[in-house]
Amino acid sequence: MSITLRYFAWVRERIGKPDEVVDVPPGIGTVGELMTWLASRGEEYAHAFENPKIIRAAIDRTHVKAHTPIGTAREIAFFPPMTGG
Amino acid sequence: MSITLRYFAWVRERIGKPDEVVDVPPGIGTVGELMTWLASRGEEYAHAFENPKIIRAAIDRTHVKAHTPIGTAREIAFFPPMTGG
Amino acid sequence: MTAATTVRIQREGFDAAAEAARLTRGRTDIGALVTFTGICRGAEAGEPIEALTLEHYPGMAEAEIERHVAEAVARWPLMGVTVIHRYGRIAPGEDIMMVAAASSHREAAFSAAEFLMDYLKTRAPFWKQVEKAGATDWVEAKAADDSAAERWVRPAGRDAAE
Amino acid sequence: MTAATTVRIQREGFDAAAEAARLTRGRTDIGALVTFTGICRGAEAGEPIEALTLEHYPGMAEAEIERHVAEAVARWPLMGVTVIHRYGRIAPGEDIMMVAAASSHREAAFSAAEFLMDYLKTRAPFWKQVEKAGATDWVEAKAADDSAAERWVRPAGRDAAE
Repeated sequence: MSITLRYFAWVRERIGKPDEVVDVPPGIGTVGELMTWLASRGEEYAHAFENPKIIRAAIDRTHVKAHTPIGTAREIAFFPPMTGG
Repeated sequence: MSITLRYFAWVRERIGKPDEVVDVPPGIGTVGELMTWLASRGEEYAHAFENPKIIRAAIDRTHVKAHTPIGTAREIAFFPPMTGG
Repeated sequence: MTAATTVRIQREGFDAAAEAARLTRGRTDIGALVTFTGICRGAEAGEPIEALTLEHYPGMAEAEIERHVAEAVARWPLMGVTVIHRYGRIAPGEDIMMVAAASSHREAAFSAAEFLMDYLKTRAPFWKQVEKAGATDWVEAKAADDSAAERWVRPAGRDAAE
Repeated sequence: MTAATTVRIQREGFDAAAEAARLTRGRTDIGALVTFTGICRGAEAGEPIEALTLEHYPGMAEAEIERHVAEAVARWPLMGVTVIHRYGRIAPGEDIMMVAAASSHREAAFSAAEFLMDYLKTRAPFWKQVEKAGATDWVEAKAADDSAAERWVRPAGRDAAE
């Protein structure tokens, strides 16, 4: 399954790119599982996801939790807690 | 004791004047007693003070309660609940 | 912290935007500006109105508002507060009054603006009269305004007159 | 009630006063207008800053804000809501964002403005980076903002994603 990933703020800085298309291996069911898999892809990913509890995620531009199933997501974004306003 | 009384809004309209100087008879100790005495001064006063519980008062431009002593007040004002803002 | 405070009671209209802008101009310590503008509506309880007339108690109105502005400044870290309240005849669509509160953070600015509004509604000596088709009516005070004001009262009997 | 709503995410500055005035112009059903303006401060935690840079998630930022504006309109009797949020580099003293809420009464206008601010702080996908003496730091989210936002959550699990 091919999904566009987008990274923002220091998640983007640590990974070193704003987005990428990845082929998610079978067996990855939830957003949390996707983070664990991403963290295993190299030092920069391990750094970005070293504390997955604080990373927020959105599927197709809607906030989701770590236990949310990926389902038929086209775009999944990871970012730190928001600081707008 | 000579005190300036000031009336506002419908209290002023009912009494028919915005202010007056009155000689308060001895024995009138509190703002509430002053209202009772004023109510006895004629029909227009009786009408203005017919429901003294809802009339607000200020002594020398500070809000007071019916049980507040008149003390050395120079100016006492009576008015309906405020509706500014 | 010294707060720039302005209190004006006036018959003439005012420019709420310009007054608010004056609080922040040339400063870089303000992070949050909250403004409230009260506007004369064209209908009251479903009936069209021609105008509002505001009566006030000169001298006491200024003193009461200044006292509450000072209390807001004592309670929250404010950098500026402006209160302007008109009296006299005001037509629908015209501004009646405004409150602006500036602070480094939003909580203080919102709280101070709401505190001042709740107190102005219940304690500032102004009375609104509505003109409807030639007749006039005094606006009745709302119990909801009293309870809104009560939420700001602090336990220690700081207002002996209450 | 139909509310006039405006949501804009933009790099360029805006005129908060003109935007607020646009909500009430030509109308006589609005009695209360509350505005909040967030301004870039010249210091963060006591240290002078050179600028803020705001990153955002294009598309999602608009959608999230529009969703919360729609929720505000559903919860309070509002006649108009405007939210403008900038991204990019912002210098001290410049406006970052604004919220304006117009209603016939003040409670709705204040509540809607505070609700939108609390949600924008915690849910709108914007991230602030501070520039200090050449170095840059991402601003950390505040737990106080999360608890401020939680007060608006209604019991029935209306936000399944939470």
